[in-house]
Amino acid sequence: MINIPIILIFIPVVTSILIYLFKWRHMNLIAFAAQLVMTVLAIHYYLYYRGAFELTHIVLGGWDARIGISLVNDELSMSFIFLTLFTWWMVIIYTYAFGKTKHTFLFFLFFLQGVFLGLLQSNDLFNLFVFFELTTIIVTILIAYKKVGESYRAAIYYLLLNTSGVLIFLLGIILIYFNFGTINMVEITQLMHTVEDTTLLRLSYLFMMGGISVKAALFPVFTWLPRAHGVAQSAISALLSGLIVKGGLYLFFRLNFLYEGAGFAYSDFFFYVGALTAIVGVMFALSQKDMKQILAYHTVSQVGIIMMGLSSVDEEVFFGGVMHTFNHAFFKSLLFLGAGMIIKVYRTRKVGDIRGVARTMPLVSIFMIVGMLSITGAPLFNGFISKSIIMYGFAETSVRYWILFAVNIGTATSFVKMAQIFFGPKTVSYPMRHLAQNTAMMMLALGCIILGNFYIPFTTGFFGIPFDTVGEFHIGHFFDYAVTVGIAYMIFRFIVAKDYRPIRLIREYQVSFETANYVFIVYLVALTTYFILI
Amino acid sequence: MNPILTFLVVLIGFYGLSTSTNIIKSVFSVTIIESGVILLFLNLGNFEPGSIPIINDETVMIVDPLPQALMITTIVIGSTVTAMALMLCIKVFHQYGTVEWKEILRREDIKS
Amino acid sequence: MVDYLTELTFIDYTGYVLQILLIFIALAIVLHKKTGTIVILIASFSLVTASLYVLNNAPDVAIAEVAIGSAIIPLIYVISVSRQREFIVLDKAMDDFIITDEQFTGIGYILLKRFADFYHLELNITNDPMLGRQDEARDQRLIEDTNVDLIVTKDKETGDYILKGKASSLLMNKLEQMTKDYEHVRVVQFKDRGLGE
Amino acid sequence: MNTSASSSSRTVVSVSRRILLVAMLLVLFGVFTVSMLELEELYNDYGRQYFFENAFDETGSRNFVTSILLDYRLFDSLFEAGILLIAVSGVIWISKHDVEEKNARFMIDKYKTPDLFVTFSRLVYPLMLTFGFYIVINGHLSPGGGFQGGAIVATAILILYYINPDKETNIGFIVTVEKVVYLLIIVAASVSIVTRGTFFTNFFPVDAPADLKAIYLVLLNVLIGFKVSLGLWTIFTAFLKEGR
Repeated sequence: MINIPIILIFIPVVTSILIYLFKWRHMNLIAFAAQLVMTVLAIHYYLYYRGAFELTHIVLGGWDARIGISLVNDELSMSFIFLTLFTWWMVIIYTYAFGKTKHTFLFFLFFLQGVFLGLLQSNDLFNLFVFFELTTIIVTILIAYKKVGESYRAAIYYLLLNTSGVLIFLLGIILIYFNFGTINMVEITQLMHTVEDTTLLRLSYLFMMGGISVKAALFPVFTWLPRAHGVAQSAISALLSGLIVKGGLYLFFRLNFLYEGAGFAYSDFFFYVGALTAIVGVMFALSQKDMKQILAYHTVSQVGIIMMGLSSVDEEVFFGGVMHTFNHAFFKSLLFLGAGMIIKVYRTRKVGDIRGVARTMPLVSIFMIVGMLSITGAPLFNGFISKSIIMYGFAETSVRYWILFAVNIGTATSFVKMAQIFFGPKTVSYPMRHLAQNTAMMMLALGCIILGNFYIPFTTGFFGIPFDTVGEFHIGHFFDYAVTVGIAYMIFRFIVAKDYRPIRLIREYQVSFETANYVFIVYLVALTTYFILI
Repeated sequence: MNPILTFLVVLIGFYGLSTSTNIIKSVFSVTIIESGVILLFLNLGNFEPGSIPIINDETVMIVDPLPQALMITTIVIGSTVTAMALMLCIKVFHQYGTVEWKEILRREDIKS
Repeated sequence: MVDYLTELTFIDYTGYVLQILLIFIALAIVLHKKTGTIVILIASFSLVTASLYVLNNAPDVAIAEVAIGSAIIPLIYVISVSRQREFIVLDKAMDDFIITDEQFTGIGYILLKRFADFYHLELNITNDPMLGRQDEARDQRLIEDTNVDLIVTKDKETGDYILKGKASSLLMNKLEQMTKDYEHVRVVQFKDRGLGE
Repeated sequence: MNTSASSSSRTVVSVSRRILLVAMLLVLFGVFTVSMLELEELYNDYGRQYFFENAFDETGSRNFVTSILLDYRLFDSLFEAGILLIAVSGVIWISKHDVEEKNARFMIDKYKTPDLFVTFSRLVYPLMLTFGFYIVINGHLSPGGGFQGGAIVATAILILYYINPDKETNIGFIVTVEKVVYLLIIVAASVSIVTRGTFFTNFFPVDAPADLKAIYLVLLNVLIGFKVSLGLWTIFTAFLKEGR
């Protein structure tokens, strides 16, 4: 019973190796069986320990907690575990036909699941580093899986930039270790307030935050994300955008819990970083023409919105940010999977060349519309709930409110642009034989709608806050949404569609690798200036 | 064996990373950063006097063994990262005919 | 200050000297332009770090560094650097275009040699008797999937020699400019296979 | 005229960029130096004291690095071996292609290793293998262990390629063995759930004599050494055969 977290980590690892060793035709059924077992175990564990999560601190090997490696779970990590399991369900259902023959693909995919589950539960800083680096390497392989020139380039860019980020994270661990004599996070949290002179702690904090920012694709160092997510297969893009990026955000708040006692965590600095991320992401998304690039840049902007929530001291806003990570996982996976289907049928990725999707692929277009309504924050869909929670937390007239409002309008504009693909006559034929893909997308679409309407059991179960004031059915919300879409349409019609020179310049602007690293150092110095010198 | 001097090595690695125009030099720089971080950890583990962490009957005090164990892990991780990066680098060369970051960007722009 | 200096042991001095050496090697690696030299430097960098690990009372880490960092990693570097100077040509024409009288004296060889010397590449010519078929689709797959940079074939009707390569490669562009003056040589560039979904 | 002006302005930009970069790195350096001065007061050696007092009694290894790698933090080591496993499969996946070119001959590869070098390698090769095995097996008594010894054994195998460049290696078989060995490592590490009720530690009880515990340490070191040497062997074989 107490060892379920370890079993959860090792089931996918062992399964993946078995899949690799025995290349039978129906080997992917084992993947489904393993996934089922894991889901059952996770639910069992959650029900058993609900309300008593202080019991879940297990030290492997039974050693002194300050010496051995330990795993720990709380409501937040459990909720992320369920999200992980769900996302992997969707991906393996979506790639059912593909996975039948591609055993290497399933091997990497399943190993990644074990590693990610470990990342969520680990309570040891160095262990986090190992899992971090392992995710980086597996994701690199998955990005380069198609073995086309662009995918190689995106993969090496991703690998090197993230490795330098992770090494900076390791520097932070070093300083922490010599400060406390341990790297167990629970122990450090208790010891944190005893430190009087905090310069060294601040230094370790900023090193860790710098490393995590690369992983989480925050403003100046997000440049790896659009390429990597645009180039990968759609199922992989869905996984990366929906979940793996959230690994960095998850660690962001885990580490802020860690440093809470020292008194400088949850800083306004990260609110502004988040705001910049959101605005820049939307600007780039507006200028793009490639469908998957648009979606990838929206991941950047949504990460910014999540960050605006997570950096808040206010509990409601914070949990709004956490909830937005969930909702984003649902609708962004849905959009990427749908985009993959459309691109496969139309054989082009340019939004301008795709027309008549509603006639050609009615089912897929319904799912895509659900995803678009969610991401733009339409009432009754899940994006609306979390965005409203974050928005209500900010005072109605403050700058923060208007930043979020502007980002929302930008998002809406970009999806008005993308909605063009539905109109027009039927141009290509489409055989209706994609049961597995449609099932996965239908589950995600249902998830969007269910989380948008009946979210209260979910929020009370995991966060302990019902948020029942937000979702009250109110005609004003529809009015607000209509106004947003109206403004968005005007912007699209009169600015974006004209494709002015600045927009073209933004689209053609490419950040080369050395500039990305340069910017990373600028970011580190900015962090230093904020946290130490001032 | 001064941690401050070692940190300089890390910074030199970052200088290389943000000025190198070619993929293979970026990989070199990552290797330098990694070695610097490892050496820094060991420097700090050796901060207070002690002997090597292999005891016999006369051992009075040892240096901290934990950093050493962690750094062996880091060396293995770093070598795998290098291997992956170099393999990708060979592939990129045969695709684009060059390993300069900027040239590769330009080739992609022409293509699209 | 003087007291501090006299307190230092021999090992401490060695450590400082090695550290300063390490900084210089690192600077040399970062500032140097030639990758071939850097590989040698990185091996010595790794050896110096290994000796510093020993001085830091960490023999285990030093063994790991010597075995991995200064034997296997430099070897991989050497291989990948040498692969980056290589221009792989698959000769399918199999006539005197490249090889005349068992020697590299054909006109095509001279052209390619000039090209390779100009870009500091090393020419690596291979041929395969089993691949006599002149199949366009197969050539494209070869170019896409393998590391072959150039395939030389012969057009049976006109007698032209066709050089086939990747459109995305910078070298193919240069080669095309270079072969403009030759009459019986054409360059064909295959477009990349698209990214797909 | 115009072009020279623009190129000179570009050099000015790039030089000022570098100066700014150096300045920023110096800021980081200064901050680090200042905060390092604090470390002397803060330095906490709880871990060091703990290991010195308990590590030999608890794990039976005289080499504390081994006792940490194979006992206290075995979970890390498992994933450290896992990262190698992934890298091996990844490198092979990236380098392999479906097109069969078995008869292709490369003119440039037909060089010959100097005879002196071959003779020398023949002498060194068994010595290195022995040294590698020694390091693996004595990992709990002297410096070394599975990872280091495995790497040395892999280097010894690498010398074989110099002796005989045309040596054929069946990569698929090696990778399969490697995966099986990794499974064995996981199994050996988790036997302790039966004997001691907790995952990833020695399967002999804590109060067992050190010689008995050494069986577990040697077993795990040998398995890890085997796995690491196979993994590194595959990686450089993939590099040597890349595109061939």
